[in-house]
Amino acid sequence: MLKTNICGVEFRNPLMLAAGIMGSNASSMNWILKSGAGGVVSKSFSLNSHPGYVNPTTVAVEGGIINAIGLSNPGVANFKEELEKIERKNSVVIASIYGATPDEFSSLVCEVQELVDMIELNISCPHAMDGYGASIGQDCNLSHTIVSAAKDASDVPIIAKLTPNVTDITEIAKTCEDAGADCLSLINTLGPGMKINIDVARPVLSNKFGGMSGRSIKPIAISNVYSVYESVDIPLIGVGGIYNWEDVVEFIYAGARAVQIGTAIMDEGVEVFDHINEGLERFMTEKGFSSIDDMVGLAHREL
Amino acid sequence: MLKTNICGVEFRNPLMLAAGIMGSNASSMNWILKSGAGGVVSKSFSLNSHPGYVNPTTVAVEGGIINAIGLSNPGVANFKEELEKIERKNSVVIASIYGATPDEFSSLVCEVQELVDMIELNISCPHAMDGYGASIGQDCNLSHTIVSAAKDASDVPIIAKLTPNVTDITEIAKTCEDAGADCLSLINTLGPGMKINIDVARPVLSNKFGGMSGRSIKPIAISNVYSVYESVDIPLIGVGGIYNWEDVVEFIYAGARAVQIGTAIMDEGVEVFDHINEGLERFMTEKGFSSIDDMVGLAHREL
Amino acid sequence: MINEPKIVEITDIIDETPTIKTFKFDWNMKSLGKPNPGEFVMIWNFKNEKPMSIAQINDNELAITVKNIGEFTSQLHDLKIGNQIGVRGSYGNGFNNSFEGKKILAIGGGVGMAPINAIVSDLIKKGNKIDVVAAAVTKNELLYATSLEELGANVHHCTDDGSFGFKGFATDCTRNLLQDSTYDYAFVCGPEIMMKGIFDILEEAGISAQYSLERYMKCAIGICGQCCVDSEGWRICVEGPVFENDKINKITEFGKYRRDASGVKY
Amino acid sequence: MINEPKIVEITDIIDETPTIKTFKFDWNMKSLGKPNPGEFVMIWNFKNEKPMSIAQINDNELAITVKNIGEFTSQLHDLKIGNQIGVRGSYGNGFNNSFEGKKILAIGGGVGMAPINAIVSDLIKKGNKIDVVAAAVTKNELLYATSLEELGANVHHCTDDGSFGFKGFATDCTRNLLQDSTYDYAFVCGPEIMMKGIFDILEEAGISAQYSLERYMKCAIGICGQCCVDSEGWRICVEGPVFENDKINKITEFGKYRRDASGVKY
Ligand SMILES: Cc1cc2nc3c(=O)[nH]c(=O)nc-3n(C[C@H](O)[C@H](O)[C@H](O)COP(=O)(O)OP(=O)(O)OC[C@H]3O[C@@H](n4cnc5c(N)ncnc54)[C@H](O)[C@@H]3O)c2cc1C
Ligand SMILES: Cc1cc2nc3c(=O)[nH]c(=O)nc-3n(C[C@H](O)[C@H](O)[C@H](O)COP(=O)(O)OP(=O)(O)OC[C@H]3O[C@@H](n4cnc5c(N)ncnc54)[C@H](O)[C@@H]3O)c2cc1C
Ligand SMILES: Cc1cc2nc3c(=O)[nH]c(=O)nc-3n(C[C@H](O)[C@H](O)[C@H](O)COP(=O)(O)O)c2cc1C
Ligand SMILES: Cc1cc2nc3c(=O)[nH]c(=O)nc-3n(C[C@H](O)[C@H](O)[C@H](O)COP(=O)(O)O)c2cc1C
Ligand code: FES
Ligand code: FES
Repeated sequence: MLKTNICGVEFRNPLMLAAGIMGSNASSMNWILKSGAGGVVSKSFSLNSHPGYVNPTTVAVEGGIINAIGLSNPGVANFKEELEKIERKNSVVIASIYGATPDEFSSLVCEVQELVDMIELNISCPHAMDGYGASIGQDCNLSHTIVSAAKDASDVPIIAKLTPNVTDITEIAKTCEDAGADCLSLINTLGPGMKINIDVARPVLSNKFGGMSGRSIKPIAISNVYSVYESVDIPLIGVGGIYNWEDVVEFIYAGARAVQIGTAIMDEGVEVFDHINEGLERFMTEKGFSSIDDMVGLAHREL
Repeated sequence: MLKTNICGVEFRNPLMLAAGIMGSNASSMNWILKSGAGGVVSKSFSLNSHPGYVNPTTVAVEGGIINAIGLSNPGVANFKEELEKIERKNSVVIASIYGATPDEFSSLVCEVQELVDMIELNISCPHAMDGYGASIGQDCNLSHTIVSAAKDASDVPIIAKLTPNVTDITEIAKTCEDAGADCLSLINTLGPGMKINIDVARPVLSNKFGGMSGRSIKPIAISNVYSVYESVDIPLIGVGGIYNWEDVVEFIYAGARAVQIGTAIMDEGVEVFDHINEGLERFMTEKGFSSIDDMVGLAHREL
Repeated sequence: MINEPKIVEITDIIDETPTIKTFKFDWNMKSLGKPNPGEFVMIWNFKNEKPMSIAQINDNELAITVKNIGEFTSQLHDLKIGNQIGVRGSYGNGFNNSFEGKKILAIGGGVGMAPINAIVSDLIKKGNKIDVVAAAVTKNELLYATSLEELGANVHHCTDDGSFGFKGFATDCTRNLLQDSTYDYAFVCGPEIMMKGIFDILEEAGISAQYSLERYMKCAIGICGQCCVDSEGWRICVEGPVFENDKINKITEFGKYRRDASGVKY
Repeated sequence: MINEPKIVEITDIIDETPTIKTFKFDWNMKSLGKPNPGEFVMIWNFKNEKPMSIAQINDNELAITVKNIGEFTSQLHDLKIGNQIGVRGSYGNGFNNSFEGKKILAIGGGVGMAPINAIVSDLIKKGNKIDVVAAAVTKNELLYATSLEELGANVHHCTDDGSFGFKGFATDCTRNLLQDSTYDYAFVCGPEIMMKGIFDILEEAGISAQYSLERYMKCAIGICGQCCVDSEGWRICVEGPVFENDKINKITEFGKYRRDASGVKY
């Protein structure tokens, strides 16, 4: 009943781990899969290892956190060891990759595509170094070039992950679709935001700015999914502030075929996946839905 | 001690009412001034009357609300009657105006400038009709034209109110400064966001989309004030999620010379102004600050 | 109090008069909050959302009583049992319901009887002796009169056309009553022109009272400023809808003018 | 628990050993939360932010005990009384401190004595009989040994170079103790290589124990995944830093490898 299908990839339920949350080791991703997620997205990784920003890299704000971890990762060679250890049976494994040039993206695709079911392009991290992350996803030309390069190199479906921090997200969405993206996930963290400690009059994060995640970004994520659903024909994955099954239904009604969950794990533990699956199934039974498909985009009906 | 000065206009304290909150009548604005605000910004008004959107026009979300009131107002002729009745002694009165063309803005400026101390240009409402609000403030050329027109017509300082819903707010900020804005206020509501009611599978707001305000947008507002402070030389007014004196200090440290308060009134009542003034004065005394001036932009120090 | 609409099903519809219907729906007092008499809710019929007084506060159930006067209220009148509506609230500063063993006068005109019904039902249980002036244009528009009588209120019917009870306006009926009796306190709701008349009468008689006002509403949570009244700027949705007589004195627009959705006075 | 740094002033600094200092600061247990022994805090010196075990839980006061081993810890060692630091937490799954009237063995190596001090201080008050193995490379690096003795613990000093107490490693000292005595439960913190040795000894002796682990930390709130250990994926900052012996068995990387800030194993 909870099954969903994205670009021909079967998910046993619509819940995935979002990129960058407990996604650096095969061990933690296997734990998330055992906890009820239908799929996992890895931490974003690059060709070479990267230590990320100096701490503090996270700080709590109203309704969530802001983070500037800075895309730390051990590099693709090390990361492949982790990907190989993920239990792929009945689960969908998605690698999130990042880089600055089309070549970096296509090399990464070639390196890992055998080990995963789909590849997500992080062109949306709002606190990445210049030339990476949102510097790509905030520019239509760059987005087009990168997505095309990744798509050309890939045998598995390509997901472009979008940043909400643009004047018009539908423009970027359409560009990514044109460039060959098979699917879009949205949103990456919002802002960036900043928290200043007033006792010492300085930004808490060493990077000063960090992306917002958690409950408070949900209305923005919903709004973006809703808008993008009306502008493209490829499937959408909703991300941002999902804590319970009600939130998942809201995203599906807005137009998502599946969702990713990140910050909720901090507050609710890995149990959040099982809890949501239970609640979702109960809701669908009560309302008489027999598949996720029946629910996708319902909030767009003219009544 | 709480005095602040913006473009030569003296404020007895750095707190103002934000546009659109209890700002449609002289009566309610006088009440806000009696409650401790150093200034008030009126509801945004236009040449002709406008009923705004059909209800629901507001809905609660995590950490705030989303609204699409739709810039309802009785038109400038009626609004002037209200402006005339505001008690201006010791208080700063700011008219917020909106329109779609340079002519509309300059006519509005001419109509009201005698009655107010400053004029704020709403080029940032994220749920305005096409051609209004953020459709201007999301475009550098339009922003430049509108701000120039208003500035040319005005004898009082012009504040351009910025939207956070752009790829790069510093670009728009610099454009407004170039066009002659004397001051910038930021941020208008975020997003827009959306709330879908899952029992009936539809967006709650009649306009579907609405701007987010309240506690949850503060990190974005702080981050924008911080960035814009480093890009322009004109004074800044901070807005977005201010509930207590700590929030005000955070905005001042980020670079604001004054702040505006909106949604907090819903949760804390009009008493919020007096409470903040008291707390702020206590903090300044404890820390040994003798003026707001001493605190502006402190979080930018390299240490 | 909830600030996003809760979807409820209409469980019962009562045709009160040719123009007025009462709608009942379940309301979990524990999770959604228990309203006081005089408070109101925002009703969303998925086309528009408007304020309605709470007319009955029952056991995990609320009722609103709606007069069909325009597009929205006529859409509500088209609803059937089992249909859904969205409800948020309850909102506002309700009636003072702390009286016990007092002699009380309650005056309701037309659908203004809705909140009067809520406060009278409550105060009767608290051992107050209550005279109700139930006013309407004509006999078959009289609202809640019988049920309040059954509860133990002393109801003075009053119709403009004299088709039932006292012939004349609520003001005349009230003036009559005050010739023989006096009251510890009064509650008033009805058309503003009527309330203005009653206010003058009660002030002269030295009877403190609470009045429930109406103004155009958008947010109902005290933020948009749409419902603010001159000269104090009070919000009908927060400081009101119920005001004491000493505050009514400061609402200079009371009985004079109001503002439409744009804010234009009329 | 607080997830944004609270700025506190250093109220006292104790030079424990040539390489180790203790820093005290006020901590309002009511508003900030009362930590349990074994939990840790994130210390922000405005240049970096790193985890430190809570070494003392006093009356509205906490202390951390820091060994100078690199850039950050040497910056901490430069702090003076009255200087400010940011503190958030407390975090993690601490020691089980519910024992009463038991015979307990606590083993700390080097600055690993910090959390051992916290749990032993607590359990002594609860009437447990406690043997402590306090291990260090040399005499003047012995930490908390005297103060724990004064509290009533039976401290077995142990130095690698034999400059004080038992000559040899904590493992040897523990093996010795177990020849004459047995214990209801044990607590262990120190270099992982030491803990691995102790683990093998205690498992063989059939003594259940808790071990406090360290891994590179960024968020400390269970979100970034930096501190996850193989093969279960547990987060040292949430499921740890303290684990029971049966869980240690499932941490296959225990005593073998760890990951740096990039996630590269070493
Ligand atoms: C606190 C409060 C309690 C109320 N309680 C009741 C009640 O118990 N029963 C009842 O029948 N009516 C009640 N009303 C009035 C009710 O809200 C209006 O009758 C209704 O909104 C009319 O809508 P319409 O589309 O049918 O008529 P329209 O033709 O749209 O309007 C008719 C008149 O109703 C008023 N009105 C319209 N929209 C609004 C609005 N959004 N907010 C406030 N007034 C509006 C205006 O005065 C308008 O001139 C109450 C109003 C308020 C403010
Ligand atoms: C739960 C926990 C409790 C700790 N308690 C104490 C304590 O009570 N007293 C004490 O002196 N030390 C404690 N540490 C270790 C302390 O965090 C490191 O010694 C310190 O971070 C070293 O930083 P540095 O810049 O001085 O040295 P570096 O040269 O940067 O690092 C030396 C080693 O310290 C470790 N380290 C560095 N950065 C971190 C980090 N962000 N998170 C975790 N480990 C890191 C790494 O193993 C590294 O190889 C604890 C660590 C953890 C995880
Ligand atoms: C600590 C942290 C690290 C993240 N790292 C990544 C990342 O490496 N790549 C990426 O695409 N998104 C990253 N994100 C964004 C999340 O995948 C997600 O888009 C965002 O957090 C919103 O979802 P949430 O509110 O459920 O957390 C990160 C988020 C957090 C909080
Ligand atoms: C109900 C409502 C109406 C608003 N109307 C206006 C408006 O007319 N003009 C304007 O410039 N901003 C308007 N705003 C935006 C506020 O002035 C302010 O920028 C925003 O709400 C963020 O501040 P806050 O979090 O303190 O509310 C409105 C906000 C709300 C909540
Ligand atoms: S209806 Fe918005 S303030 Fe009352
Ligand atoms: S340090 Fe981030 S999960 Fe443990």
